[in-house]
Amino acid sequence: MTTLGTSGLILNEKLMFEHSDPGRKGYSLPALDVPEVALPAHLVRDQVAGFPELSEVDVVRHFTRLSTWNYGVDSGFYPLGSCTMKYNPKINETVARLPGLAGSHPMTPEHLSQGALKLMYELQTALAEISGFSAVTLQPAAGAHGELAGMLMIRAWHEAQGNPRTKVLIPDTAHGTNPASATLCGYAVVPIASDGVLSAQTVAAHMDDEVAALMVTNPNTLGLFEAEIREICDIVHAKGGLVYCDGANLNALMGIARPGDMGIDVMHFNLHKTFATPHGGGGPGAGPVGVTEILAPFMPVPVVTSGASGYELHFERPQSIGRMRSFFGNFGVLVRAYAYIRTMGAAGLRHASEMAVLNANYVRARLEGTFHLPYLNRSLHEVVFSDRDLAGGCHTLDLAKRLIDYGYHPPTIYFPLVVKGAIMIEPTETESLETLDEFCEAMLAIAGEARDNPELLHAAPVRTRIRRLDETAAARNPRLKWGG
Amino acid sequence: MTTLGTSGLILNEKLMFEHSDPGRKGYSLPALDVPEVALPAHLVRDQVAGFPELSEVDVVRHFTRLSTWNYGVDSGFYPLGSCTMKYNPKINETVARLPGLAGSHPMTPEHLSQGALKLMYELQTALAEISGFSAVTLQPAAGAHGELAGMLMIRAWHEAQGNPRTKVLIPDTAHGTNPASATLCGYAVVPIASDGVLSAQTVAAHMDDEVAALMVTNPNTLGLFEAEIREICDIVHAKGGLVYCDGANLNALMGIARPGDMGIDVMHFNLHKTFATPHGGGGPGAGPVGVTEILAPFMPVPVVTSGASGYELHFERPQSIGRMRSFFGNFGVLVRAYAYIRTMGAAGLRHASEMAVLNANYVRARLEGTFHLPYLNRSLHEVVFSDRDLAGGCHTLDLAKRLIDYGYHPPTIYFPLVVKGAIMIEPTETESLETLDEFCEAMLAIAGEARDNPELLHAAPVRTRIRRLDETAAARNPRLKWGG
Amino acid sequence: MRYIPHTEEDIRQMLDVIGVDAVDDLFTGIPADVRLQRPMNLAPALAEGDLLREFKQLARQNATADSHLSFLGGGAYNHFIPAVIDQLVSRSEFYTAYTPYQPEISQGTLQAIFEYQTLICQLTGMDVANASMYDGASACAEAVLMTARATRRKKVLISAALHPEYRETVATYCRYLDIELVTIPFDANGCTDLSALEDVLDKDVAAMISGYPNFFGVIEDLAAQAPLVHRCGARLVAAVAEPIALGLLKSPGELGVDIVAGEGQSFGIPLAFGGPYLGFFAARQQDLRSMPGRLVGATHDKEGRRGFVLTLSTREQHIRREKATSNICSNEGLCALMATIYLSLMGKAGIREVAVQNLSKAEYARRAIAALDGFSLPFAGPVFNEFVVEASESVEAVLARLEQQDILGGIPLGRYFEGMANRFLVCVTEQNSKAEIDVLVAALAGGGQ
Amino acid sequence: MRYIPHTEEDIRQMLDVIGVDAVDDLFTGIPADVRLQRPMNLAPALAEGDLLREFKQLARQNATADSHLSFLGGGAYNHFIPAVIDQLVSRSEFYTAYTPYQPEISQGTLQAIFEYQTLICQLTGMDVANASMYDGASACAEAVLMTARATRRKKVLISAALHPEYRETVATYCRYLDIELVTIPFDANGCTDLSALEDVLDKDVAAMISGYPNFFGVIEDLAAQAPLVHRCGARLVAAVAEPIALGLLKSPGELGVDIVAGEGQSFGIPLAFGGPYLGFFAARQQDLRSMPGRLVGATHDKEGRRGFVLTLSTREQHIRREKATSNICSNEGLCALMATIYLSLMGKAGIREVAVQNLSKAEYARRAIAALDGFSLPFAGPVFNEFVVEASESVEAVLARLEQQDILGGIPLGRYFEGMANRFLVCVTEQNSKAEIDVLVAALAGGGQ
Ligand SMILES: Cc1ncc(COP(=O)(O)O)c(C=O)c1O
Ligand SMILES: Cc1ncc(COP(=O)(O)O)c(C=O)c1O
Repeated sequence: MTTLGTSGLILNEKLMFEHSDPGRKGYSLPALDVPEVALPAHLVRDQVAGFPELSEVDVVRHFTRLSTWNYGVDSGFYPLGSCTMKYNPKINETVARLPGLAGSHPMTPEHLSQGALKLMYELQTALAEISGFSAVTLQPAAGAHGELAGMLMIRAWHEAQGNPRTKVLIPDTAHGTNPASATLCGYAVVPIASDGVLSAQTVAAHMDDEVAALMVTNPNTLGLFEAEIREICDIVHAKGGLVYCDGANLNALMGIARPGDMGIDVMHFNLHKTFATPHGGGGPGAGPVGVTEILAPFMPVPVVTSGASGYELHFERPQSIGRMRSFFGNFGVLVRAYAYIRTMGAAGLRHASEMAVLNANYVRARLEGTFHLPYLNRSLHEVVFSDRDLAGGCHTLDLAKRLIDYGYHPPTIYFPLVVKGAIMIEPTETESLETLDEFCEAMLAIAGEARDNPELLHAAPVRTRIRRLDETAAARNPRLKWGG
Repeated sequence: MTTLGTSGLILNEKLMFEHSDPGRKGYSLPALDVPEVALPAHLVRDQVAGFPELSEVDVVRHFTRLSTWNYGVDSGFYPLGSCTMKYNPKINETVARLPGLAGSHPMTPEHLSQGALKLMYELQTALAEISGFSAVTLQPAAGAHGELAGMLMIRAWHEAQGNPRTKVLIPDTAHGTNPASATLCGYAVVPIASDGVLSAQTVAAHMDDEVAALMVTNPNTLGLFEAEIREICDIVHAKGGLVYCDGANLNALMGIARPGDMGIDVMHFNLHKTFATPHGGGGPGAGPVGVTEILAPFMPVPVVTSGASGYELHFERPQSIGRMRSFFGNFGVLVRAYAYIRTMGAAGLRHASEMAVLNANYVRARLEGTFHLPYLNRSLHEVVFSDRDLAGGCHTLDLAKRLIDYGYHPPTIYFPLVVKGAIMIEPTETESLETLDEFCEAMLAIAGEARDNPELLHAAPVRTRIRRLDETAAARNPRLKWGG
Repeated sequence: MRYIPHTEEDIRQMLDVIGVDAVDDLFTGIPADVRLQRPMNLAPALAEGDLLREFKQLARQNATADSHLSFLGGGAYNHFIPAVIDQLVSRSEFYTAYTPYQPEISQGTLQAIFEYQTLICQLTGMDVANASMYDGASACAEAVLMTARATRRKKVLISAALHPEYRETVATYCRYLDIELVTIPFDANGCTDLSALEDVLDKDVAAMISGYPNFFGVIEDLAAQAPLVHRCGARLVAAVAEPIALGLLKSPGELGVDIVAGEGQSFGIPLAFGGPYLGFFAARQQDLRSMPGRLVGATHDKEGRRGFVLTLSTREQHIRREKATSNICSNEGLCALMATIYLSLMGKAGIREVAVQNLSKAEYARRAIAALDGFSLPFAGPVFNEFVVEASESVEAVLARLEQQDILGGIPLGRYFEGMANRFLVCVTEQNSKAEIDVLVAALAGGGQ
Repeated sequence: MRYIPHTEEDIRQMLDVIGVDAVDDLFTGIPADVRLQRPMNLAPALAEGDLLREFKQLARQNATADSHLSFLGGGAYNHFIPAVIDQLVSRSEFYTAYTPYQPEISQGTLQAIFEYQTLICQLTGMDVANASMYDGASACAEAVLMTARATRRKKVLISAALHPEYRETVATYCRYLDIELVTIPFDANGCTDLSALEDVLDKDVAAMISGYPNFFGVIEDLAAQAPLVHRCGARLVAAVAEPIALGLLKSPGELGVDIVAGEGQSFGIPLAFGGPYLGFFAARQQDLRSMPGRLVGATHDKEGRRGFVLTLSTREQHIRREKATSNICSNEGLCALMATIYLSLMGKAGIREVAVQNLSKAEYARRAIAALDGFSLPFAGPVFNEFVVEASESVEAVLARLEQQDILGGIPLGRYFEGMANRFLVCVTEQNSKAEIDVLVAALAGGGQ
């Protein structure tokens, strides 16, 4: 069998600064058509020391070559768990670049921005319907930003009730952003143990009237549905708390179940996950937040509303937590997500969730006999194995690096923390049976290599331009800039 | 020294047909909003047998992976002689895609196509000024198509004089398209020997009143200026012949000398060479033709003119050779070339030619001591070495393949035919001194390898995904389609 | 200049290595009397931003399907172009490379061409297809030349219903090659007149060239033409200007056609005021070695891995020079890639569905227009997505009225055919909604009253 | 559905392997009482062509610099974006990848971030820069939190001339963290009032936050602020909403600033109705371990080849959870790449030249407007490419009049500052030609008469 990964010609490339040649230019500006002005000398710097001097050709080749050292969803299978690396539709890139959308200044008067405002309004409405919440703000720039906005709203609500409370409960399966966001709202984090899924009993045991909120992820980071969610929400509510849901895993649920219908009070969406916007090598994303009616007054300003004279930005919201950022959100990302929703429709989104869950369960079924599966509940959109049964002294990291040689982006590794040596696989619905089969065969082959020839894993990757990098050296002696 | 070329992770990819899965779809169409109609059964085929069934994801990955097996100008140095592989400016790609240009239907009435017609008119005018001809047609789709158009005009002119004549003189340095084009006009080709450059004497010796034309290339394919061109033209004209110039090498001359001023009667431009339009993996190009006044009446129809009511397409030209193709030319290519000319201006184009010639002479100077240089005249935009001095039983082909391992696209090889084992290097002006130095060092290193370890050349390339291909087998047993 | 990397210092250093004092010294080989003694007279150089503004200005002066309802066809078709295509052909490894002379670093282009050749064969029902020609018209001309070569005959019959620009292009190519072109008239169906064809056919005929569909949108009866043509040992050439039709119509191969030359613009290539487009060219095995253009074949490397190369190049100009099967060198590579991507997206079901939509929408429009006072359908033959309309007044007046309502209503036929001053060609594709067609019909009706 | 490859047969086969009968059986873990019992109520799915038409329709309803002359700034700037940027960031290896967790197949992203960090340090005069924050406002808020962490103090001073949306964002972030925010007024120059600053500064102050240039376009005297701030052991934070200014103005580092937080939109990132933009964040070595966000560092592989990795991640949420220096995870990677490409194109000379053009054009406009009856300049301080204009009538009337002539004349300040109902902020960049500025001035004059 030929593997997907092989080796071929790749070009080396220096740092841009190492190419620089004094006097070379990569830009053009029209001649200045007004008198040139000078500022008082004490305000003026020298030319920017160290700045590169390159031609356009240099720049194009530089970044073209750099790009070939990367691996994206368009390169191949990218089962990075929790990140929903689904295919990013190309038409969405096209519409986001329409001059009337990409060229619209955020300070343009509202009556001259009706297209942009309408798009935002329609997207809010669609997200509310998908999630079962009453209101949605599009302002947060990413999931963690949405968490912060949501938790601030929870705190503001408690403040409005007269007692902000002091604690937030967070299960041990949670993503690191959850506790970090709670802290930013001045809350103490109380980690609670789950056994794969959270039991209502455990929540009840931790719940008291100092608990402002429970932060859950549903389905959780093990890919399991929090089956007691309704009961859990009731318990929290009964003690005057609210329930925050990390919506990173909404890709399992579209059209199937709505967090807003489960008793959850606030949830952020990751548009760059569930709604197919590109991950950009680490963003930009967008993290809209849906809330129940009681929390709507606390949403960040401005809010996009629809009125008699068209769509408007509404600023006068006295209970609002305020602004999370400048302007209105990562509009360019919102455009893509809206395009995705309009392309898929209700049935298409549901089908996407179904196929995402089918794919994860298929991978699980094919690998379960070989890789250790710590939690046996029915998986939804992702499945988490451990490296317990990997032979030859090989660990998850070795498996991951060996997968690179086979031509795959590795799964998320060592998360969630509750699984030792976690291997978190989220195939998403855009992968075909053919791709999954080839990937599973690679996984099985690697398990065999670990047994028969573990050095192949320890030495991996060997097909890449560079081999395993010394991360310890990087942290011990940080070199964070050129010449620095 | 680390070389530019190295090896890294590359992904394999099957033929699209081998991925196909019955029922899978990669398209979307709106629901049919009119009654569906059926044709009589005898007119209707079955579904297209063998056609692929792929998702959009499959298609995107397929062609993304295929692209990574290629090498373009944006990847690195591409000194393919005679092809002028200069940098293709990115803004030209942008303007060619403006909806008003890319979406314009060629049958749109002229008064509603004024932007397109104006662009063509201005481009004709600029090309005429650059080349020194009176009139320019933009219709031909490539250089060879321009040759055919030009030679047809020559023949039509002779016919109009009452005698078409029978022969065309073509020097041995000429590109294969020259004789092929002459043949298509019903002429017998008379190859004439040159000694690097064509001597007036030789031309005179061959010139008689059966000779319809001489086809020269200036600078010729050795990168040498035909210094006796004026005298040669006089000789041809004196005997009632005309002179065709293959303008593939115009990149040496912009702003420096104009073929129209040398006595040449017709010349084609290669916009995809001199005017920086992308080569597209083998086209599309564009091959406009410039002619002197006497030949203007013979240009293909339609001709773009500027009149009182705006720009017009002029069809009524009784002496015209007719149409070379449908519509008006490779307009999208013309847009890019015009953008290039407008960006460069007169001084910029001249500077381009100067730097192109400087670059070729620099490469020559650095390699001359090591590689055999068959013609010692001053080079213009390209330089042709031979493999005579390559040691270890290595030939030009081996050198070319070894350059691939070093990370370069090889030069043109085995052309022009007058140089045995020709190595034809055309750096173009968009390459930096740094790039040329690295390339020359690679060439010198390979010459050393040929001496010390020739197997490295014979085995090359070794860094590519696949190794040297069996071309003989391909030709002996042609497999020209999948399953076929 | 951002495209030219040389600094003053670089130039100095390079001149030193070369051993001359000044750049001008490099041009001493050019005699002074042929040198240009003045700066070229060209418009001043524009910065990138100004260039963009200027081109936007030019672009605004063209009507398109964004500004107008368009019913223009006639060899260039307004089909939907999936966004995927442009994003993939914009990968610089594709569009900044040239002809795949060095197969080891051109496998992307080569495999794509191999796939393209396969798709064209599947679609046309032919055995072999080349890597592309300039456009449909020139491909058709090359087909004519090939039939003359292959049969060693010098007479070629051309249907009068073939796209007139194809006919003119064929005439240009044949002009000095002593090939006689004979026009076969069309009948009341708008189809090539079979009895006229039969009358002219003899043992001197190299080929018969028919549009499929023809310029009037009519589906020619190739099945009837083929035996007549073959009886005389001639080749039947189908010229396909609208290949979307091949998703639905019997393939030329099934009907006995020998050579298919066509225009691939419909397959995801922008209208772009007429080019660059894509000439496709396919034939039977018998004509393989007479074919013009490049061919890609499968082979293997030293280690047995499959790979692709340019092959059978002894047919080509760079080897055979004056004896080559064609003078073509650069072809329409990137457009062939666009078509390959388009067809891979559409696939088996999509090419059929889009064809059915074109057929159905054109038929809807045709019936509605036929029902209008003052308009009639001169031809009775079955059509695909275009049809001829006859007006009771001058076509110019009709079309001018439509323009007032931002409708590009069709192509006047008077410029191509005598006696057709009152006729125009209407094209309807999947891009025209029912609502748009209704607007066209209402506009025609409104003026007719 | 073209994004989902599953055929019925595939699904069947997969269910068999899983061992369930139907897709629905995979959802048995979701209790029936939380399942949605109806189809979602969303607009019907659109085919690609219809989607494009719909979005073009939306796009047409927005005014842009293509349809209007625009003099809008205020934290988002209409600078020229070289075509190269979009074509390079459209390479799918960049935009369809995620955070470079696996360095061996993410070296493209990692090296680019390393270069970005370097460029930001060079531009700001700082020691370290992170891989990006969400935008200028949130970067500024993170800077405030960092100073509180680093100094263990709880009072932060904010210039009243800071961009009001930055101020509001800082307030949101500090809301429940017991950090006291004190506003420092501005003076007649439109600059932070130094004596007011001096009055408030004490040993409880963690930081002073100033715009550079500030919201009024005025170039703050950071050199004067720094010693005052440092005397109390506090940090001086410069918030840079228009970083093109740093091509010309003394770098914050030279002026004694400790932290620079800013908005990188000016560096080749589309206006896009306010996002996605680019928060940049740079600091002195002393604060390295308190920094929020990702950092890329250089290292080497087993064979000594240079490579890059995410480093010092013990500051981050995924390791430190509730003790992290920030909750940020996804940042604005692709926007940082755009800025990196922009700055590499502009380079040393270009960043200076574009800054000088902005300065000069704004000054030309400022003088011309100041000379008009009915308009005056309320602030005397030196400005970069924005300035405040005071009208003798209501700003709404002035701007509405300009809109009639397709001019977006500026941002009314009344909504941000009490007593500024008659003032507006005008921005002029290299994109505004002299002719355009003259049109603006004439339009203002015309209405004033
Ligand atoms: C479960 C979970 N929650 C939250 C986040 C944070 O989202 P973002 O990176 O968009 O801030 C992630 C991101 O990977 C996640 O996987
Ligand atoms: C010297 C010369 N003449 C003619 C041609 C033919 O030009 P085209 O490929 O554009 O038809 C070429 C192409 O490489 C050439 O190098």
